[in-house]
Amino acid sequence: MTDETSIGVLICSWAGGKDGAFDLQALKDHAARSPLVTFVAIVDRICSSSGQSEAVELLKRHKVDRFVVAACSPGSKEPLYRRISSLAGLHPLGFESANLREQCAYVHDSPHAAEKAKVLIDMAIAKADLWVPPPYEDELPVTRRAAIIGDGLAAGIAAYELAMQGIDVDLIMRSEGFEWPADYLFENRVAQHRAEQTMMALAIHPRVNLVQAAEVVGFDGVPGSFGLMVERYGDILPIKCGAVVLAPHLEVKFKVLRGTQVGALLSSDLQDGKRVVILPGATGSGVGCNCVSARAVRFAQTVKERSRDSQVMLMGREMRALGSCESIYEEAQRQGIIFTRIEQVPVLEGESPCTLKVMDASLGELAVKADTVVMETSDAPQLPSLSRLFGVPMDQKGDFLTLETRLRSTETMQRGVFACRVRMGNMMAEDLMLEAKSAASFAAELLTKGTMEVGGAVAEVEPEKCSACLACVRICPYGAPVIGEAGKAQIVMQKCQGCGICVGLCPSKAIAMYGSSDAQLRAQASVALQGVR
Amino acid sequence: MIIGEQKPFKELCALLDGHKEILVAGCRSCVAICLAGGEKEVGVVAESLRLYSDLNGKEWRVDEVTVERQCEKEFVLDLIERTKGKDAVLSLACGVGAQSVQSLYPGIRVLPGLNTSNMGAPEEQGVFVEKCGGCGDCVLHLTGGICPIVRCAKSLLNGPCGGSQNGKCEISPDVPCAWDQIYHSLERLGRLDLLEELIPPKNWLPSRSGGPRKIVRPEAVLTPVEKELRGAKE
Amino acid sequence: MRIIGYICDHAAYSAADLAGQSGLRYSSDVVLIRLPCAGRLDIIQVLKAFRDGADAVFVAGCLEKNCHHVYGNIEARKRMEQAKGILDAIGLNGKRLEMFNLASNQDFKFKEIVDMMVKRVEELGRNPLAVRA
Amino acid sequence: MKKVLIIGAGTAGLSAASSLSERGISSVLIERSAILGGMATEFGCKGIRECVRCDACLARDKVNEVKRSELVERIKGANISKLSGKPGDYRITLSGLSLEGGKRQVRAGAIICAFGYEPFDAKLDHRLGYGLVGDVISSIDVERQLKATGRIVVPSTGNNPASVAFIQCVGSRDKRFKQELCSRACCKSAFKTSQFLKKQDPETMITFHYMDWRLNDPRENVRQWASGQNGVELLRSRPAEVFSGEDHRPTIRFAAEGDAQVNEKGYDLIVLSVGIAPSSETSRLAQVLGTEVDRYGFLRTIPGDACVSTRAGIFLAGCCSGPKDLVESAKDGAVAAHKAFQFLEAGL
Repeated sequence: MTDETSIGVLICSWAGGKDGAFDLQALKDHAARSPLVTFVAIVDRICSSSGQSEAVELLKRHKVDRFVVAACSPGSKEPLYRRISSLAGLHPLGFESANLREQCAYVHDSPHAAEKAKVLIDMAIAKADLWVPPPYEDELPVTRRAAIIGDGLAAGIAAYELAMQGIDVDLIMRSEGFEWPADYLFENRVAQHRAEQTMMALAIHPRVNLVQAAEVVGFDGVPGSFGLMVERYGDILPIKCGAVVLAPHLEVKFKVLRGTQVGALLSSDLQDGKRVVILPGATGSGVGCNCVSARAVRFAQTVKERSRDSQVMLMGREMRALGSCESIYEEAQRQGIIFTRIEQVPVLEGESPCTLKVMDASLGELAVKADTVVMETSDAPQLPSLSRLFGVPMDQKGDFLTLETRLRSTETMQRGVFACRVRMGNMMAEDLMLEAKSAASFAAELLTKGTMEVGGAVAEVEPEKCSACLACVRICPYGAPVIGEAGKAQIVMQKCQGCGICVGLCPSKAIAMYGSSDAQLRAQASVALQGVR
Repeated sequence: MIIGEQKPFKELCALLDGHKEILVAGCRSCVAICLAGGEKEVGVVAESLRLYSDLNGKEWRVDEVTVERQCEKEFVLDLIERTKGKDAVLSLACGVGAQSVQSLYPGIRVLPGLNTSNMGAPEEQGVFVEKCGGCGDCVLHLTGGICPIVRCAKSLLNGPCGGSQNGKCEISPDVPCAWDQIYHSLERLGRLDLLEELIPPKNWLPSRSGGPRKIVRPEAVLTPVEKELRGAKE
Repeated sequence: MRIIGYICDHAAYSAADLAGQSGLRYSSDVVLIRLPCAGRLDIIQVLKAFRDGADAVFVAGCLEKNCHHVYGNIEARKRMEQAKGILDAIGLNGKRLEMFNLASNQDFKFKEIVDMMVKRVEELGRNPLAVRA
Repeated sequence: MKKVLIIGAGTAGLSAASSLSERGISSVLIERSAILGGMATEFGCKGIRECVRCDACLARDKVNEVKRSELVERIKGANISKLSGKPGDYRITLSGLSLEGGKRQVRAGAIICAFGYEPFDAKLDHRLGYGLVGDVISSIDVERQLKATGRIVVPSTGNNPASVAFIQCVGSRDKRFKQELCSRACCKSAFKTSQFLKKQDPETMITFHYMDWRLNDPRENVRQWASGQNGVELLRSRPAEVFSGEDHRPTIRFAAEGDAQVNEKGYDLIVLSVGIAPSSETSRLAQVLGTEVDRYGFLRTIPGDACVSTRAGIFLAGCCSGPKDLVESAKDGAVAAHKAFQFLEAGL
């Protein structure tokens, strides 16, 4: 025991479950025998409001500087314990919990549960004794401004959503103007109209600052207050923001392999090239297999509608039309668009008109005559450079890798940086818009709150022990450790998410962790194993 | 940096047989970086030894320490308290470190915990590759910055042998042919002409064949007068 | 018998909580220690637990590719593989240490893990250091 | 009135609640059943050591997240019976046995509907033998088995199946049952379930009777996976009938693509991948809330304005507005929360 520490122990009256798996009084007497403990009390239902005030009152009265709460799982009750700690004037993280319900009363039979409860409470006391107050900022101010990077619809929608929530937005585009939604293929035509209106409203929205013909060349700062360097006509423009949304433009193109240009294909007086074949992109479309996408169907429909006597054929292995896109597929069939299921990439012979040698799934080998052959391609050219600059890795198919494990699929490993994945669902404009809204929504959560929680269970380098071996820099999923000016590693607290991977790895044992220090983990195991050897 | 790797645990136990008071000594420099002898490895080895001793009734008392650089006298001298009463030091530093401990504590047996392997660099986290042979007669200026002495299995100085296949060395498909790399490096530099410069038979005298190597930098060495003025340190 | 289970704060802790809420029963010889992520653990802690007489140690993290901290669980597995090798070399069976991956909704699997470790200790016998005492 | 009422504590509703609470907005989460988590609480993890991204566990993670929040009031065993007031200040009457006196009034500025879906009742398609032929089970039954035991077995024997057939699009893309849409989640679920089966026992033979592969995540590829496995067969076919064969095993009668023959083949286990059907509550709730139902029987969203209903101040998340998988539902929940927040803050 260090001289200054004084520990209070609060046992919830319901800690033993409703049936009371163990005698709380006996547990109290046991805890009170510990020389580390200043007081022990049984609190009537600590999660009730009267229980909370009683707990606060007890902690204040006994002037302890930390406490152990023996109750139900901290998994759901931790915020409550934090509040009790704060209200008692202690460090908000100045407690340890003993999970006496889920890890004891509910899972062990009575006599065993009573013994186990003592062990759990002793472990928590031992851990609390070694607790070191961590650096912690509950409400670190966040720059209430967002930077959206990208040219297309996704960037526009994300900017609009944030602006409408009263957040100032810098929309940083490479191009001189928008890529208008007309370039996109929508599932629903009303939706297209609305998107066009949104993009027009965006251009004159007072909260939106358009930075056109600009390229982001630098990214620094820490989560909460980022700095962007934007190059524009040879000048460098600094931009400050609290959140970044990466929304690169997804270019969808129908590349002409044979015959008429796409523009002519979409004009109403298509003279030649009336037999049109649309092929799925073998690569670059992002589709795992050679699927006919809903986008290609929409394109086929446009061709068919402009020139009714044309013969439009879509070739592919599967017809990929998720959810409500099914209706587009049906509509296209009604319009007389032909779908051919092919097993392999067709062989093109001759110029326009040409012959496609295909292997039809049911009919076997076929030769299809066509005047025009186009192939669907899609590409997000800005994505790789954004990935490098912002440290948001890419997956194998060239999309952003996000934190899917947390059901917040547009959050990235970089706190405060949100990314729209360009190839989701049907990959129609609507999917892109939903992705953009989701990213905007998470950015808005951070910026509306205006503050972020920093510190707590974070890692910290002891510089005199550090060998600057770079192990932590290389392993951290969040890019938190850097080699500082002194040539030693240091951990950017705003980026640290407290996983402790670097702590377990550091070959020089130079990284310590608040809340789960080596000494604390050791003490817990020692208490658990007391008397075993 | 110097690359080393730990001896198998069984060998460590055999080395320590017959000793009682043991100090496991690590180094925060090269061997920490190559994950062989830093404070964490010292902890792992020391704890493993204690566990082994407890299980086998060896009654070893194992202490542990890690110094900044075991090859430097000043740092090693800091161990004076920690070595008191010890009958063995298990050095997890490179051979240089182990020797400097032995020279400063001549009464204690210093046992090598590592096999010192080579001079190299981390290729990625956890992978260390030999890069320099320490031949004492460097030709990197002629070979596009790639050492033919260690990176060519035969240490050839004037082009590849017949075993170079598709850029790989015949000893293993995982080993790139150094001369293939040299060619491409010079190509990138626009200095393929350097390949025409014949590297004469190498003078191996500065290498190991001339006995232990010693490099003296007169401008850095303290003169006898300076030494006298600083007073005797040892 | 005493078994230490180091469990990550995400899938494993959540599965353990769910096991409690579902009323699954397991041996009270198992004591759980909460880690922020399985990747926090290092070998020294495990070795020290065995030296204190633990009969078995297990580590439970999220499923691979579903780690809350991206790949902390994979780091943990690598370290535990190394530790198993050390235990074998020492003469304390490496099977006394095991790494598991589970999902937060797998309460039954959590119980299975615990039961399996208990059974393993029954098969291997107790830690010789514990018995000697 | 800066409070949001959320109907349904499934993935979408929980996600909306947690997103609102991050913004400091309090919400009342109404759940008809006794537990939080919705349908996904019945889904089992399909990974062994490695995650296959079936996302079943994520609903539980969301439950934990919401339980931690002090801004979310959770009311279980209750439903909406009446709505009055106006956008920005709705008054909602809740009824349910768990409530004192069986009733309760709640005021909320906005409402998020997230009451989910119902799995298509496979009994309706008599020819597929659900409930009539032994060892024919639905994908939901498989999920429940997995959740409870961590295994998939043949119900009649309790053993690992040596052969399994998946029949896809049961109650999806099918006008006969007014289920015209693609259900979006069943290709994914069948693919992940088969990955589990192959890990459970690499000898298991798997056959898919499918129409088109439609995985939500375009990065995934069933064909590639199948070609790397032994005994995985992809048959483009819509089976005509499932009956009990002479060996008492469930047997499928089908014609496959490129093959004019009618075939019959028996399996140890047949899994019907059932689609996402509108909740039976949809029309009642639409009436109570004054929102519209679309021609597929789901609540109507404004085109191009995801999560926005036809009535001001009422937002939609998850499968109540159309088929979605778990990740999409969660995304929807966050967007609905965002929209509700905009509405409350700026009156949009």
